[in-house]
Amino acid sequence: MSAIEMKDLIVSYGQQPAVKSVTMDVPKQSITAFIGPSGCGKSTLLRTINRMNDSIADVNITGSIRIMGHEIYDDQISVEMLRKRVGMVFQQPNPFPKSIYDNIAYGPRLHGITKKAELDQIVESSLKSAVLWDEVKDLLKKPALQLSGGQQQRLCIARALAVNPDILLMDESTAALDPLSTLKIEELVKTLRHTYTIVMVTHNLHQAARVSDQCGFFLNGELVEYDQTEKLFRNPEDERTERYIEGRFG
Amino acid sequence: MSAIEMKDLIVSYGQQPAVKSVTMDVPKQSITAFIGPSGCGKSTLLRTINRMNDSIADVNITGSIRIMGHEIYDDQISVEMLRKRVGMVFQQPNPFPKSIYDNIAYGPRLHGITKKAELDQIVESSLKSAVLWDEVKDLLKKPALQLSGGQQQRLCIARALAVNPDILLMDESTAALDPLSTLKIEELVKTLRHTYTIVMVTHNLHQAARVSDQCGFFLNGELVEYDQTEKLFRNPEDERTERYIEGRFG
Amino acid sequence: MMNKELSGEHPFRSNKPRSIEYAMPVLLFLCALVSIFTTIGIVYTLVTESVAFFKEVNVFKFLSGTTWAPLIQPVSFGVIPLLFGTLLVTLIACCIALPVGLATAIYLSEYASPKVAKIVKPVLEVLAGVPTIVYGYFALSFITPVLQTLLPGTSLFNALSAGIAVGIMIIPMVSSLSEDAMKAVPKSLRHGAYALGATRFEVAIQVVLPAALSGIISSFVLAFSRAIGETMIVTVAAGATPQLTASPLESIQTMTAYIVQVSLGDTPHGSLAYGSIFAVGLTLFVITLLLNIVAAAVSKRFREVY
Amino acid sequence: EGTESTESTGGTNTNTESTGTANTETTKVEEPAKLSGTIEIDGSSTVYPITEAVAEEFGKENGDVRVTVGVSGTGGGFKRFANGETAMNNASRPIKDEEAETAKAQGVEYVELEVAYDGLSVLVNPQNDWVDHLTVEELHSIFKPGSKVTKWSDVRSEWPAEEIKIFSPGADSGTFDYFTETINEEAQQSRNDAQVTFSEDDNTLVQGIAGEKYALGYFGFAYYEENKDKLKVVPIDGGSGPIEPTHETINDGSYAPLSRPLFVYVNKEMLEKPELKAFIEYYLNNAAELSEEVGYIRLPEEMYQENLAKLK
Amino acid sequence: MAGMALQPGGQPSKAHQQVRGRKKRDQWTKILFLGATSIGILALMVLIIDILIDGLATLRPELLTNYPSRRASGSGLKSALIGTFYMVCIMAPISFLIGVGAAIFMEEYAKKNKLTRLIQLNISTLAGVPSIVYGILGLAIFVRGMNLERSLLSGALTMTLLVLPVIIVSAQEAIKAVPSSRRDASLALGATKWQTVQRSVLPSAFPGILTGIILAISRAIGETAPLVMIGALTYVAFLPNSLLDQFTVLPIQIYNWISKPQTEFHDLAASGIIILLIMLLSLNMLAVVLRNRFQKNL
Ligand SMILES: Nc1ncnc2c1ncn2[C@@H]1O[C@H](COP(=O)(O)OP(=O)(O)OP(=O)(O)O)[C@@H](O)[C@H]1O
Ligand SMILES: Nc1ncnc2c1ncn2[C@@H]1O[C@H](COP(=O)(O)OP(=O)(O)OP(=O)(O)O)[C@@H](O)[C@H]1O
Ligand SMILES: [Mg+2]
Ligand SMILES: [Mg+2]
Ligand SMILES: O=P([O-])([O-])[O-]
Repeated sequence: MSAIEMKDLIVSYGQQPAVKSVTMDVPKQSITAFIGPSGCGKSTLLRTINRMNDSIADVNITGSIRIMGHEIYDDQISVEMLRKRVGMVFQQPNPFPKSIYDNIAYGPRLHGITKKAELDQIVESSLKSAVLWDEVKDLLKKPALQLSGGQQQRLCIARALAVNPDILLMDESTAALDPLSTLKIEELVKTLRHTYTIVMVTHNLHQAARVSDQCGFFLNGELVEYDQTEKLFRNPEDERTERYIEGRFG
Repeated sequence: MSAIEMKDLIVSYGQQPAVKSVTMDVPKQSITAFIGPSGCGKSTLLRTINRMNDSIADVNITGSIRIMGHEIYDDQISVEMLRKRVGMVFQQPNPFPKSIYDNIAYGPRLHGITKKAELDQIVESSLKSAVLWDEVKDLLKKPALQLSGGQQQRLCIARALAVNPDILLMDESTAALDPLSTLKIEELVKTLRHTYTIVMVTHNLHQAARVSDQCGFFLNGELVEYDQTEKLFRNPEDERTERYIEGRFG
Repeated sequence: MMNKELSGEHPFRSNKPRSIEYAMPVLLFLCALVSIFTTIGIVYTLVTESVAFFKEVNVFKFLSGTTWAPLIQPVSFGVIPLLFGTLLVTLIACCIALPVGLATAIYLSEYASPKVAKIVKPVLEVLAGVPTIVYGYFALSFITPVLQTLLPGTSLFNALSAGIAVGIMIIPMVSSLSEDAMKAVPKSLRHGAYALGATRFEVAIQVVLPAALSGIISSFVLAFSRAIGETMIVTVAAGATPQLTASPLESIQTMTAYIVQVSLGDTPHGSLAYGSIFAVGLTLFVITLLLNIVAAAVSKRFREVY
Repeated sequence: EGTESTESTGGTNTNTESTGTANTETTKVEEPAKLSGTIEIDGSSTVYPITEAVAEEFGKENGDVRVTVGVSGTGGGFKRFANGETAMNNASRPIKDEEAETAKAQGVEYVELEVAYDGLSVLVNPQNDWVDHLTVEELHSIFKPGSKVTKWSDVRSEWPAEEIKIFSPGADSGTFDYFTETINEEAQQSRNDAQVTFSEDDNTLVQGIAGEKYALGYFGFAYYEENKDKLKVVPIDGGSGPIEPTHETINDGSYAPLSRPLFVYVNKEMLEKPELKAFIEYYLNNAAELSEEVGYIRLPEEMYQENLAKLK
Repeated sequence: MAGMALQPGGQPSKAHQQVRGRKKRDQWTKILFLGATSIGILALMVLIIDILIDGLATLRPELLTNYPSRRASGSGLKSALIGTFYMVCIMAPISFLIGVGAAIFMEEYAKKNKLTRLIQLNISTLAGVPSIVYGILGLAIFVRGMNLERSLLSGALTMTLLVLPVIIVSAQEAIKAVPSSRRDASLALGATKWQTVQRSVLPSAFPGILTGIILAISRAIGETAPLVMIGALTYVAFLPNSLLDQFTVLPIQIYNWISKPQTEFHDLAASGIIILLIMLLSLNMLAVVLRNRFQKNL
């Protein structure tokens, strides 16, 4: 069973379709990248996976999207449970204006964990997974907003890991960072692949090429091509993919 | 005579130096790129060239910076005249909430041009130089904010050109744009090189490599290496430059 | 092209003198000074007029006395009953406006669709624009009779009715300003919490509220000082009986109502009773001043940088 | 001339047109020139409605004369009057010595003119079927400072043992002044406890007494007249038997001691100005009619004549 | 991972129960918040209906064209309406100039030092000072000190001081909301500081500033207490034709009617309130329209 299976998925804002009949399977424990020009629907599709689109008034979704075999746009589904299992990291680092510790503990607390020892343990292991522990282990009470941009983004990743998700969605999570921080996050993501299923949106074709196992190229809401990353970049089948990749590499 | 000559230029915020003893000459009618990791002082140096740093309270500048042979941090200098000659385009497109026409005419009007015919002519020629004329020539009364991001940025370039500057400073002016718009701007910049001296800051090494004639690599406020772009990317002299370029190209 | 202006004069030197650049800051500064002069004017007026009053009435007795009867023989100038009446009405008003206003703000900013919020917010703001005199008669002719049926024994004039009316009036101050503060909390923070599986309530209470706390406190303070300073509602609906009473169902008098009473009444100017309105006004002013200073400190302490 | 005009107004009662005609004549004969200027009046809220009515009627004939009538209270008004700021002051009591002295010091000379009567009415709730009248002594026992009367039965033992709810005009009103002076011998001597509700607004006193079975209160006759159906008036025995306040009993002085004269004070020096002189004459010629119209009681006719004579 | 049960089928797990509890709380609080919101709206509706019931019958066009009279049937608001209008006409430009000037100074020119912090604290304090205190100030300064008497000018100046902090604060907010990138754009084109303020900052902030002014005006229109203090509770049956003439305004005339003994006047007062409310509602609506336009521009 794939981690995520989409079938004829159409997502529209009002009458305007932003994602047009996408069918794709995302395998477990791997990194999948979505690429494509701005406005092609990458973010929309990503937000559909953990139903972050729900809060937008007139969004319409048809088709099927199954996670671990379960239809997620089912009335019976608890969105909160879904999001606990499908974590998300955003473009801009968005730590809460609380301490580092409270940022990480926020999710576990939501989901009913209150014991100090247990929380301590979660905070430590999440920060370690996000390769941030060594930098902040003595500053856990420090406001998260005092960290640098790159550190904040890793904190947000740690925060997402703290609720123990199966899938991690990342929407251009390095776009706001400098190259060195970007590199760090890329390395982190590569190590996370062994435990999590990761879906990332990126503008940066180099990044997609460097990091992902498989890659989907979107254009105007359509999934033009979806293949092993090697294959897609070396030898794209669709002419539009080829042109996009070349235009970008200059 | 070079367009810009800096000598032992030090720029500090309070006690904290952001640019450390930079000496460099920027030749006329060419594109010069500043690259380097975030926080290395690229923007600071760029803003020093048209004295946009003046409004920051505790900025300290020592050393010499001459434009067209004139010391610009001289008491006798009129900042307004300086900025008229040294235009600037920013990271985020920042059109005024006025019509396209009024955006372009803003600068000429500041400097005392009020005749309709003259303004019309300036608007047209600036928009043409910025390769935007064909797209907007029938919409000059339209609010500039209704243009797309890429168009807005070209509008900002046209606006800067309208006051007829000698030098154009661009601080990551494509960072907020999608790849296709970025490409358009890069092409525009290449055509502008024949008439203007262009200094651009960019995060995107590909862009620097594609577009610039000479390139300066900054690290922690120091100008590590400054050379022909070809040379700098192919065969950097400094080890740090090499590492940065390689890390980035991955 | 490059050489176009280099021939003669210095290219960066402007020959137009720009006196307006020097004149404007000065002019604008004078505008800003008007507010300082206003304060000086208020303090000067209140203090000089009060000094005459305090020559005859001991300041300590004024501040600690529990009988306020400046117009009824034997006269007595103990400001406590007026203070008490003011605080009672303010407290009742805040008990209504703070929770209702804050809950409204949460609803508008976190639950309501933008369309609904766009309509509801200005509608609520009308409440703050209704002339206070209208509220006064609304309290007297509508709220009080309702209270009298619900709570037999309610006096015609009572602190509760006036307090409720004041409370209604200041609801939009709390709701609008708090909503602004909550709206200013970046969406990304909310998304962060939603993505962790938080419900809307949890996002509102745990993420948005703390981040907007400084703005919310400011709105509370503004509402509170409005309630303290409210005049016409209490003049009309709370009565003119300065007394220390445990029951909000009885008639009281507030500081502001007293000032209006005297300025509309029969007291000869220059008399001791007339001077007392300045002493009361000064007390009122000092209270709002202290309130603002405390609030500035508190809200600074809670200011989140995000 | 003046008498004639009063008579003609009186004859046709409140017919404005007739009043108008009568006065156009007056103006024609006395002042061929068109009057203009400003007349500033201030003072008592009690007298205000009469002066307002006069100003309104006068204004119809003399559109260029700008009359303003403020409400600063008798005392507030006298302060300005004594400084020579106003031409005329409405007063619900005679000028006090201090005020007179200030006026003298400022060189302001004035004429005092009585314009109408106000009867302070004592009222209870219509459901009150026990009170047939109250004596001045009984009122004193109820209203005196530190009064021990808490229940109706404390006044007369056969009355119900229910707490009296007292409604009194605010301590800053001329009505309160007059009532306390008359009933408690000294102005502003009054009981002041939780049983008394004070209000500056007589309408709210009406509401209070109308809504409370065991209420007792007092206020100006005009407010009683307008709310006769909601209130029950109490005849007062001032020594010569219980008398109910009516136009007749107040006018002939038999409703005592709770009826009081209302005054206007006029700055003598300013009387030189023709517009003020015309206004005051108009006032005295029409006060009888207009004061009744706004709820007060006219003076005996000869008193207006005496007042007119004072102006000469 | 295989056991990821998103649907509550079969045995509900502990985690599911926990989530269900939280959801229920979410539902309840939503109702609570909605309830709170409706309290305000309900109160407004009751207030308006209450007034309409009393005042609709006597709401006639003559109300706008007649001067006040001792007879309810012929009494009107002409002098009060015009007085209010004149007062606003004097107050609005003065407070606009001073208020916006002060806001520009604070936001664009003031250096961050003790004096400006003091001015800022002072402005926010003044915004909370009771209006009756402004009445006392107006009485002492304008009526007595400057010998302006109870004139239109005294009233308008008193109101100016009263609304000034409101205007300054809202203008400051509007100016603050102008993205600094617009200032940069203008400066980079060679504009001077004042040119930038005048041509770039102010046009962007203008709708916000105007909203503040309109709300301040609507506050001034409804204020009674400070005018009572300066002695504007007056019968005025003419239109002021100079700044130093006496005047009356709507709420004062309403207050006057309410305190009359005759019940017809009380209904008339309700009609006056309806007119006042219509004015305020139109002003508020105007402010809303401007605010929406403003937000679109940012
Ligand atoms: N909330 C919304 N309401 C209406 N339309 C929207 C909304 N969000 C996005 N869209 C539209 O849907 C389309 C897809 O947007 P989306 O954000 O998914 O693109 P994207 O590929 O992520 O672009 P980018 O690379 O710029 O982030 C765009 O045309 C966008 O304008
Ligand atoms: N206004 C300021 N006050 C104080 N320090 C500043 C200010 N602006 C920048 N700095 C500091 O000066 C240094 C250089 O900043 P600068 O913005 O020039 O870097 P940059 O190379 O442009 O970085 P980036 O690529 O992120 O834009 C940084 O350490 C920064 O924190
Ligand atoms: Mg996106
Ligand atoms: Mg930079
Ligand atoms: O206003 P009065 O003096 O008559 O109470």
